[in-house]
Amino acid sequence: MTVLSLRGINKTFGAVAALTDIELDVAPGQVVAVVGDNGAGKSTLVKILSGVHPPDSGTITFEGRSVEIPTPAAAHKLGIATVFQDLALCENLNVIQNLFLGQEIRPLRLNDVAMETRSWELLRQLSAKIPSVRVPVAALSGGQRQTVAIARSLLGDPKVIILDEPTAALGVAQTAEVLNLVERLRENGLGVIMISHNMADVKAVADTVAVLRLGRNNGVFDVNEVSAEDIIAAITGATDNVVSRRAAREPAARGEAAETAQGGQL
Amino acid sequence: MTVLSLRGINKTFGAVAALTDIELDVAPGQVVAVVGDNGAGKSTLVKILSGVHPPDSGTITFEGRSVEIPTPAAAHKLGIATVFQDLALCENLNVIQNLFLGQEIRPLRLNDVAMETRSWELLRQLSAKIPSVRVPVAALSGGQRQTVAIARSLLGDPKVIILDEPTAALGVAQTAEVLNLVERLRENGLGVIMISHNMADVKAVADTVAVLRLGRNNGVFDVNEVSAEDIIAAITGATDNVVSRRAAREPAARGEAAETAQGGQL
Amino acid sequence: GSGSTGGSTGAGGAENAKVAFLMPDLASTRYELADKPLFEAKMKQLCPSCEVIYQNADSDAAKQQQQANSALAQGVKAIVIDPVDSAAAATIVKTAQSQQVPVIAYDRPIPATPADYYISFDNEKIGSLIAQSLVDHLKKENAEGGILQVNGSPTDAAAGLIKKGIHSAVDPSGFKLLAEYDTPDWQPEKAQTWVSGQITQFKDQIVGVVAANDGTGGGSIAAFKAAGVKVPPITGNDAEPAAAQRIIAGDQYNTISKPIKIVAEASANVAWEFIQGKKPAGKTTLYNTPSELFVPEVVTRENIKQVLFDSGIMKAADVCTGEYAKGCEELGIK
Amino acid sequence: MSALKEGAAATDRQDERLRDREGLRGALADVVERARGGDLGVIPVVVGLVVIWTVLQILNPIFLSSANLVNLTLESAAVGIIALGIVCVLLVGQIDLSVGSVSGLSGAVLAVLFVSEGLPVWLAILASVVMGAVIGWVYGQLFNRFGVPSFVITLAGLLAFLGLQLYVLGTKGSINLPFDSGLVNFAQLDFVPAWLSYTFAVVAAVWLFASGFLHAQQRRAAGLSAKSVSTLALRSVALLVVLAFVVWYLGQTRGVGWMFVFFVALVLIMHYLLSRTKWGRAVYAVGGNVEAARRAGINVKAIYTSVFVLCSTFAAVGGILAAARLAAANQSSGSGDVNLNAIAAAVIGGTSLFGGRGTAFGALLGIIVIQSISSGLTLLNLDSSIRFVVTGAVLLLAVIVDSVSRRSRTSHGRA
Amino acid sequence: MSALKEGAAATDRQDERLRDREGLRGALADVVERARGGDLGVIPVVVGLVVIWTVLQILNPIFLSSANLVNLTLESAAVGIIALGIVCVLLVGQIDLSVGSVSGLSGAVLAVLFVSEGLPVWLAILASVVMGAVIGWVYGQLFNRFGVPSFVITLAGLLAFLGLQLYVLGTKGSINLPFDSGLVNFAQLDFVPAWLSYTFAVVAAVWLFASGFLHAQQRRAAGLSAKSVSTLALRSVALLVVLAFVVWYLGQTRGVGWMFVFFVALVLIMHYLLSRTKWGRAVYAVGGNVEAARRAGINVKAIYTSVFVLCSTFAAVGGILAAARLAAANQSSGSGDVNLNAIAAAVIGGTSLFGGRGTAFGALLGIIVIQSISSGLTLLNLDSSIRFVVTGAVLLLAVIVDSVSRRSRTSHGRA
Ligand SMILES: Nc1ncnc2c1ncn2[C@@H]1O[C@H](COP(=O)(O)OP(=O)(O)OP(=O)(O)O)[C@@H](O)[C@H]1O
Ligand SMILES: Nc1ncnc2c1ncn2[C@@H]1O[C@H](COP(=O)(O)OP(=O)(O)OP(=O)(O)O)[C@@H](O)[C@H]1O
Ligand SMILES: [Mg+2]
Ligand SMILES: [Mg+2]
Repeated sequence: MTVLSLRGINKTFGAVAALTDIELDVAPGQVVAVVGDNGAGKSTLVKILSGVHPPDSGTITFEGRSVEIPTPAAAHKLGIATVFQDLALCENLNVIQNLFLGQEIRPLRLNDVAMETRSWELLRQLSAKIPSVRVPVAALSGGQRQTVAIARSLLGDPKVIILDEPTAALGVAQTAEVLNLVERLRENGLGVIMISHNMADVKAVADTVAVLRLGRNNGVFDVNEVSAEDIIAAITGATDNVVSRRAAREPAARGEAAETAQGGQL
Repeated sequence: MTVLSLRGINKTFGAVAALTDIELDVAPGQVVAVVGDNGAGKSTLVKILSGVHPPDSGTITFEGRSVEIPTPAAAHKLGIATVFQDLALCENLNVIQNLFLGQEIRPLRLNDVAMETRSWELLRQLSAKIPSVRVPVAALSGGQRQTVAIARSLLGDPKVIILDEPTAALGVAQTAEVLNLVERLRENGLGVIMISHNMADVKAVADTVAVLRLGRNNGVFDVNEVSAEDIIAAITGATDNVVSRRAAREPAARGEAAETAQGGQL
Repeated sequence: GSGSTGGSTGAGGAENAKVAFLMPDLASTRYELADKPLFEAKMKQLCPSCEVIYQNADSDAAKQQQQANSALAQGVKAIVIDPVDSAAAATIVKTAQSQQVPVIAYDRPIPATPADYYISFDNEKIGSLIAQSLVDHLKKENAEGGILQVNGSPTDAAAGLIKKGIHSAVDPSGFKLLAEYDTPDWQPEKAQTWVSGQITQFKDQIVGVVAANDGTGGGSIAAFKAAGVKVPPITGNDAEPAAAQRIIAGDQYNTISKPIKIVAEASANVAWEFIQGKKPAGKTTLYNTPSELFVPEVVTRENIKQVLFDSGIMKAADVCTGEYAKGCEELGIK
Repeated sequence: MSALKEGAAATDRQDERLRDREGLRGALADVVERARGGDLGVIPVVVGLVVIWTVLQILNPIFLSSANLVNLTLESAAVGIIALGIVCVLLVGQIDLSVGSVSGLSGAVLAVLFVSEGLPVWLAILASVVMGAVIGWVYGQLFNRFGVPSFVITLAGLLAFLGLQLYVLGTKGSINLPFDSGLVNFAQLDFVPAWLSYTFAVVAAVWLFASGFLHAQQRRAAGLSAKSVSTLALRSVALLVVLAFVVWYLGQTRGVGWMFVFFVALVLIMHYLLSRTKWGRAVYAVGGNVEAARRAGINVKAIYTSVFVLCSTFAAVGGILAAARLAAANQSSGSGDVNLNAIAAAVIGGTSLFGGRGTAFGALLGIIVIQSISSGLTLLNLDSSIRFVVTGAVLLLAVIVDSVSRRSRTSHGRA
Repeated sequence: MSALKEGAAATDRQDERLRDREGLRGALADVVERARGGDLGVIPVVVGLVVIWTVLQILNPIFLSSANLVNLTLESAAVGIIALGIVCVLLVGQIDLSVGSVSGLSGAVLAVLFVSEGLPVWLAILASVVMGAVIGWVYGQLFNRFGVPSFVITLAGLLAFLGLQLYVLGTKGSINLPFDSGLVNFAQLDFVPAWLSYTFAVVAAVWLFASGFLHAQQRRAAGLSAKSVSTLALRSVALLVVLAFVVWYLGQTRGVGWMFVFFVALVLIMHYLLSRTKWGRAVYAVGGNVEAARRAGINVKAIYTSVFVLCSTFAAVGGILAAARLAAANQSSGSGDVNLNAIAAAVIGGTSLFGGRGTAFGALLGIIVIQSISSGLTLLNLDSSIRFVVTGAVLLLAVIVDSVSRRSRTSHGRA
């Protein structure tokens, strides 16, 4: 059974067809990686699932029921939590305020102490290196912000978590923590959609890989039955691509890269 | 001889000491990778070099002369081009306008045609997947924006190029192109400072690796004489860290990651 | 109670006394140009050591209240006030009288709470005078058609009185009132725009325009000039130098000259008496207040020389400049 | 009392890049550091205010007299309350140009219902306030439905409600409110008895200490750093001294007006709502980044509507008080510079026109700056032309002092 | 003629997700698509204008008469020029509240120098304009040096220059400009001869075609897609028809006033500066993201200064024309709603108050909307209370039409 499934999703922006006829299925306890080139439409898909944009057409089924997700609030209500690629933080608010935005503890007399305690817990869990949680998010580094955005999605009690390039700005330790986290989420039976450009991360934690290319489905693979080269070929649309050429041209670099892989980040 | 060298750079934000006593040297034709955990102060360093923030103290030597870089315009004039982590694009302007911002062709009667032609050239060179260059940058995907920011730094005739996590949002093909680009820049004798969390990229293109930790220098390594584990140990401050633990815990993932490395992205 | 004025101010406090002179707005230039200097001069003459606190409320009743309060905080011995809002000024009277400071209503009455004295010419009367003068002129010329009426600001109480006066003369005159307009903030530009519109609408039916002051009158004239049609007789009010020039040049039909000197000096006299602890008696009683009323005089091309120049209100040198010199010569103004 | 292990740093103090700041000395060092960093809250406005007061006092020694300051407090209330509403709309990055007209209309409606129609005063007040709320609700609907910029909506409102005000007042033009009515008394003559004023001051200081102490205790129990008892005590003693001095000095003449107390109470309530409730958080979030707020599941439209309603309601309340203070409603009530003064008070008090930054106290301080200038120049007996020039210059001076002390903000990287 | 290989798509048309849009049909489809996407430029304002005109014409058939439209054009010029300056400051995300005062002061200075001092008119004009520029420069310095919000700087300016205006007019209060002076003639009675108006229309159309054609040719030579000749021809024929009709219709009475031509010429110049020069790019960049602009090496302070100078200069020019049109300078020139009208014109013309979005043409359209409402209601002979209400309602209506047609913008993801 799937917790979330999409059929025939279309979305155009002006003259650009960003998504054409997209299908996607996510089961509980499954990690689906969505990969694709820049501008392939991954984030657009995420935005449709989290109620930011309505799709032009297509159906979304959530826990067996066909649903509409007109607003982000509707997505929250269904139990879909999202980490957006652009993070969607309020720069004028501090870390605690951003973490609990929309889900404050004790709405009529905010419980600062409880919120601060919980913030530190979450951030520590993600190995965040944030000196103070009382500074506005505008003063944080890129990776610190991303950590805040990820921590935020863990509040509440979501059924599906969508991570749009969650580790793009993260350091090696934080990336490892996020991958651990994804695995814990899977163990807890949540559906996870993870978008990433990093094949190593994808292969490390995903169960299925869905490839988008120029706004269309370009294959869904079981992660154990596909090599990184095949995925890259599906992404770029050719087995002879700049990645493979670069790999061929630099056997030394290749060897080292392979060695580094054991470092875990890739 | 160095083209750029820093001594004793300090910078505090309020109660946080973001940089303490930083040293760094870049020679022409050399690629220096600056690595460090989230919030280690890498971007702060970049901002100091590109005139965004003045340092609290310390000296900057450029081509043998001691210089001050009070404004970004001064950095441009010296020949320092920067790709910022937050990209610093104007969302209301379109791709061409952003690319040529501040260095338009024919200031009193803009030469649209020349600028558009040159834009397409640059973008093609970076394998960008941008359907139209006449849409505002607000309508681009994260990776598309990053490509625009990188393309912009190639205009003009810089002597030093600083790339702050240039491949964070890029697809596999675009990342490979950027790595190729960095190699070409080195061949042309430019000094390159590249910030990255991706050890594979670092090992693939860098000559030297400078590690920052909590705002302090934590070692400068020749890239051929150091392993990814050592770098990660320097970044996290411990050889036993979440990355190594994760690597140890998942031998399967490790093997696969190593294999994937040949795909080039990592 | 208004009876409380005398006692507390002995003759000893009369020197170095302060008196407040509170004027309502800047829409008309007269307060700053005429009333204030004349009042100050007379006061200086009566009591060289006294100080006049002048304030202009810029058409804001609340600001006038603030000004009165601050005058009281400075310990004035009398307040001369031209209320922005005759009704709202009751508060000022009450506050002042509760601190034993007498209030002299200047130019406009304060009906709700009797002040201690009232000196004025009457705005309603002004409206009816300028309108009547125009109507008489039109009848004499056997003009046929209608009249436009340009009133003052819709948020200005004085403008309301003038409007009422104008109606009292225009309505029974037999000339059709083609249209009327409350000019926001007394702005000449607004008057010009409106009159321009009416010119396209009524074309040559317009035989005269009653404008409530010289500024709006000037705007109306500019509208006719700009439309390239003949300028009909247009009224004004306040006798500004610019209006005098237009009358001399034949562009404006009339304006009205208020005997500001007389009124200002009379009020200075009254204030001085109050300061000395006396209680001056009025010539008449209006609104339960001892009062003194003066009659303004309509100025047209016929009598401008004698009313404005021979009396010394204006100097030929200021008015008969450039293109107006010829007109002055014709009228014998030197 | 503390769950903190001896020697271990509090949870929020463990990053080694943080300089140590404990106890009273730490708190002081913190203030100095924040001053250097340009993060001063309302301190710069206070500095600006002190400068203006000094200048004006030198120019006319009556300025700081008790009688004049009592006037100042009373004159601040009506426009100050309107500015409080403006702070709310500015916080979400919108504007309301119609507060002047709405206040004028509200005064007119009050006068007509109360005086001409003879309704009980509470009913007339209620009707005016409800009318204000309805106007705000309409603004909210127009804004949310059609996406018309609030500048234009409220510009249309400015005109329309000015027209309605004239219409409601009709041929009368001006309506007096009876002097002996409770409302007029409240705005003109009701002063807090001295003993009660001092009680207020003591209660405020005790409350500040008690709440701070409880909060600090909770934080320590949760293993977080907290203000030391001495810091807290110092703070509330300072408050007590300031308040007691103010009460004593104003008490030299008439004392503290109930209307001013009402205004301050509203400021405190708004401060609570903005800083300690979910709604307030949402307001700041919408002003900072409306798309982020929407994605966080906040009902952005409801927030906009609530803020417009609040603003118009405050405008109506301000209009009622203005009418009460003048004991009359007339055609020019609310026109003139009410709009500009209210917006300027908010901006001078540190509220950003771009949204997301500002406090309720800003409205209080801002209006006091503006009324001080206006009252100070009133005392100076200047020609109108000079008065305008000087007003402009002094205003600029006040804000330059403010901005210069905020200045380091950008050079310290906080744009 | 074209470097494009047969069959190959133009460089900018190669992405397979782009729908094909070539030739005339393609251009039309493009417009429809952009309309659906909410990216309409000034079309919504034009629609709003048409709606208002229809309503007003129904209410009073004189409204669209040639004579009234001639008035409309002349009345638009002065405030329209001021609005043009406001567009510039709004584009960088700032505001200028003092344009009214500056225009009043400039009129006063002109009148004093020209009439009272007897200087030649060109010198008096020059002095006023230079004064405007200096004021803007001072604003720029205050803004750049001290970082005071432009709202407050220009509020101070509003007061100070109002005072100066009163001071300059001094004892006179009101100064007549001679009706037979060239300046007053220019503003009141000088109309373009019919033959010259038609020549203008033809030149404009030919120029539109020629420049479009050359540009298209260059693009084709560079391998980029370009508008087809038929599209270009259609566009310039349409322009010709519209212009010729306007000229003909206004020519039924007095024709096209030189003052209006002057205004339109300024709009065209500003359009060129904003859209085709490096400076214009910098203005939009600063308005869109000042930090990004700074990092791109743009001299942000110089841009702010230039924009404030432009705005005050335009305000001074507008003030001169307003004085010329009234043939007098007086104390209330520039007060009242000049500020609000100028800002509203810019906003209605699609300029964002938050910076980075807007065009010079917006000022033209916006002021025509505002003057249409004011002129249309002027003809209706309403009570002033009703007039205010109706003005507000019509203004709202115009802008709702505008906003609704822009509406789809957000739902299509362009915030
Ligand atoms: N709001 C928008 N308006 C117009 N076009 C848009 C908008 N959002 C996205 N697009 C276009 O849709 C396409 C898909 O964008 P999307 O952000 O989904 O890409 P992505 O797969 O997330 O890319 P990346 O890996 O770079 O993040 C892009 O070509 C982009 O230009
Ligand atoms: N403008 C600012 N105001 C206050 N503190 C700041 C500011 N900018 C950065 N900091 C602080 O300085 C420290 C270093 O930030 P910086 O952006 O240099 O990190 P970084 O090494 O680039 O991290 P990342 O890998 O996450 O991009 C962080 O703790 C951050 O909170
Ligand atoms: Mg994306
Ligand atoms: Mg960084």
